[in-house]
Amino acid sequence: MKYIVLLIVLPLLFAFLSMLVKSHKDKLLYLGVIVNVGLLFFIEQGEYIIGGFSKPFGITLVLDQYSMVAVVLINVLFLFTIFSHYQSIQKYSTVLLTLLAGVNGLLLTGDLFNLFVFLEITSISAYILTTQSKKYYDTFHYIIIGSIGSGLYLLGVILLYGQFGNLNLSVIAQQLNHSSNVLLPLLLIFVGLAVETKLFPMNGWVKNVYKNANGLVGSIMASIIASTILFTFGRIINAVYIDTFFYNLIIIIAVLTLITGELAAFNGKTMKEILLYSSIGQGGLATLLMVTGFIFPAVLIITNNGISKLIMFSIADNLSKEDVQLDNLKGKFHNHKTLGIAFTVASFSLIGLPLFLGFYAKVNTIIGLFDVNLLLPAIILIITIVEGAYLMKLNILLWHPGNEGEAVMPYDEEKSTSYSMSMILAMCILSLVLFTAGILPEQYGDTILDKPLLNDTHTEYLIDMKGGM
Amino acid sequence: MINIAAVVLILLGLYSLLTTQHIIKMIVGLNVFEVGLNLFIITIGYRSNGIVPILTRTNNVQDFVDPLPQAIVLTSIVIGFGLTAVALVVAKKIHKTYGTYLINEIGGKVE
Amino acid sequence: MKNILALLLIAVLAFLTMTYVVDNNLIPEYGEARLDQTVSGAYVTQSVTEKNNDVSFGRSDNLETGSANAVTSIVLEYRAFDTLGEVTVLFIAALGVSLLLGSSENFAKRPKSGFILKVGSKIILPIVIIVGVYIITHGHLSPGGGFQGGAMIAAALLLMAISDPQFIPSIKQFKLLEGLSGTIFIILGLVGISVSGYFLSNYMDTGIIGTLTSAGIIPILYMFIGLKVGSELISIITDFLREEAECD
Amino acid sequence: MDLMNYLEIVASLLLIVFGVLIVMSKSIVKTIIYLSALSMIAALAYVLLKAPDVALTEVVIGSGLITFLFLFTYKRQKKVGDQE
Repeated sequence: MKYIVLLIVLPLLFAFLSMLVKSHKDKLLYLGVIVNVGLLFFIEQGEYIIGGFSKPFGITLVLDQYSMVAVVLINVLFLFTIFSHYQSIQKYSTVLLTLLAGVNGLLLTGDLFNLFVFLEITSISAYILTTQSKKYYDTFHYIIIGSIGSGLYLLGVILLYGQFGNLNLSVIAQQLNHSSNVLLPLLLIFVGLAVETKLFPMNGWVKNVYKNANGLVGSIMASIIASTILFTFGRIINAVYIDTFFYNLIIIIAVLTLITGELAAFNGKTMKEILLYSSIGQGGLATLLMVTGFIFPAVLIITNNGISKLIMFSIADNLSKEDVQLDNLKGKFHNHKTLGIAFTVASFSLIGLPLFLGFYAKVNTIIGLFDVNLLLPAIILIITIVEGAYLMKLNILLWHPGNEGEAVMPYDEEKSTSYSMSMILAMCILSLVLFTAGILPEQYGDTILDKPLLNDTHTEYLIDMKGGM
Repeated sequence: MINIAAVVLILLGLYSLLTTQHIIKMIVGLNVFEVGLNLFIITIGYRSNGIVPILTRTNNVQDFVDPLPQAIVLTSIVIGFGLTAVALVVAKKIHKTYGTYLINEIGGKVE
Repeated sequence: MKNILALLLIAVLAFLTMTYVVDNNLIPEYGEARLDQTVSGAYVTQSVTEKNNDVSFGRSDNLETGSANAVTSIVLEYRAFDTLGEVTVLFIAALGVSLLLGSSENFAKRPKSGFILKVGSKIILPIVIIVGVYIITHGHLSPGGGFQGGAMIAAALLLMAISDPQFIPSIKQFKLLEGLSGTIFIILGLVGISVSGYFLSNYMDTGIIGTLTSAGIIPILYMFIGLKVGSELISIITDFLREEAECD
Repeated sequence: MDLMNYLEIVASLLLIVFGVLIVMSKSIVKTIIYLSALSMIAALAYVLLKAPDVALTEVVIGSGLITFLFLFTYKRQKKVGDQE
């Protein structure tokens, strides 16, 4: 299909239409999401121009293999999120439509300023969604940090414009050479995106926002927005030449994010705390891979994390609306066996156990990083053990049969046990995806990624994007 | 000239954002930051012998200042307004919930 | 402690930015921007798709955009997709404001306005609205356009609300108008796909540069942007006026 | 050094002065008014930088509507009357 722009424009059209037919807002949301997923069957790779002006003059949408995977993943995850949490949508359906347009724009656009506009659309939608928890101070914190981030991003973009005279990412990437001094603009762009990527010094907002989020907002923030920003980040980082200082700086920050995130998750006292810190850690890992140029493992990690976090956040919210201490959740899964299995599959895949997608991702990561040096794979292996420890602990706790003599928690004592069929269905399908992708990775790789398992570099991976390193 | 003032405004806005205790003043700081940023963007495209980029009977397109930064700033100002409106409403809600705009007082009440 | 940290951070940023801004050959120095080194060189001569050397007011016809105002031709033609995003941002902001402030029908009791305000606003009001409409319709010829004109009309309404305590804008119609003009904007863009194959392309005759009917689709798009921005701003303002009542 | 250069210097100085005033000021209402003034001067700077479109936008939105939103948000605090 030639008109990739429809992926962005149709959700917007439905959003504007929902102002006219207020009573059918939610139907418009479902329609918009389904139409978008339907469009995915017709998309073809290529570079598409808007308004008839070729780059660098006009705005282009880039659909290469990388953004193809990203768009498919994000739109499908969006569909699953919407259908498994349709009760909590309420009056937020229009915001969700603009969010969908925003994330698609972020993934597709090849223009740096256009990316800023979509970043703002996505983040303002996210701000409004997070107010659903009524913890306004946390939202405010998020707004302030997010605005500083996007402001710094814009400053970086305009400095690049001053230097290169255009705003198109791939054109700027072609003009770069090893002597170009782009440290400050890149640093500003990096800091700007690091807010949403949840990298080390900029992730103070994450804790409060995620902790109070309900299933819908939690899945959207942890799965959809997080993956989108990581994909966007990867595109920019790989398109432009990175000088050694900057490169090492990001690697250090990413490793610090990974370590602090996973250690905090290990010390987490509640379920959502564990999940949110684990999201931070996975974000660090994906950033590390992006910077070192291992796009394919990074895509796998993001995919794995996106699907797993969607399952885990949804189920965590389903178990207890309030974010209670872990001990109160003992043996919960005996009442929801299906959801329990889905959760366990997701957490196994997140750890990287064989039979699941995560294994494939982790193996690719570690084999790839051996080429860089020995320290990074060692860190990742240790972190994987930490990750395994706390996720196993969580699983054992949730499947705990109860001590002898002590009855297993009575069945319908909790009012939070309400869950819908569509949610169970969505969770089962997603965990099945993790499983099949894990046992048939070549199949998965051939059909979706069309790429050999190992040793790919970004230059051959992102079409038309030449970078140094 | 104005570009240096713009950078100073960006820094002042950031400083005000990072140090103040008052939520409204944080949003004011954000606005100062945005004004500085927008001014800076315009100065990137300024030519001291340039003219306003609007064609009339008596001028020539070759003398225009760079119009692209101006288009960018138009977008940026409107986006900044939207952001400010949302931030202010959230501030209002904070005041309604906690009865104060001061961060250190809210910090005690959140826990 | 926090202040010192902030100062340190800002000092670092100041150093980095100032070294970049002052005296280097990375970005053009202040007042030294050069159009021929940027994409704007092609924007002002309107020669992105085909080379076009001569643009003269009132004579050149069938140019790419046909808009005498170069900023307008960028905003609505070369980078029109950004503009769509921009109205969307305002749209979400208005939506978020009304979601957060609830839908109380009570309005704040505004203080009675003085004689001068009352009479003065009655005189100024029509002028402001006419200027707003003028700015919207002449967006391709003179400074201004949909955003500025729409904001001006919204400001006129704000003036009315201040001068007349009884005045309550009906927000429902503005919401409808907002959705309608957004929908029309997108449909106008989608028509471009069927006519010329590109979203938001200028598929109408661009006419002779400098005349009111020039620039093809641009004045039409700007009209709907004006309506949309105006109604969005009005709904934000009304929401702010309304919430006042809740806390009394 | 012609008139425009002097105007540019004056505008730059005024921008910095109002920026400092905003940071230093203790009263919130004053801060908001200074912000409005800062926007006004920024609009002047836009005119000097040959950007009338932006100046118009800044006057209407930055100096007009944003000030209104700020004042209407802040006015509530005075009504509740338990601050500072």
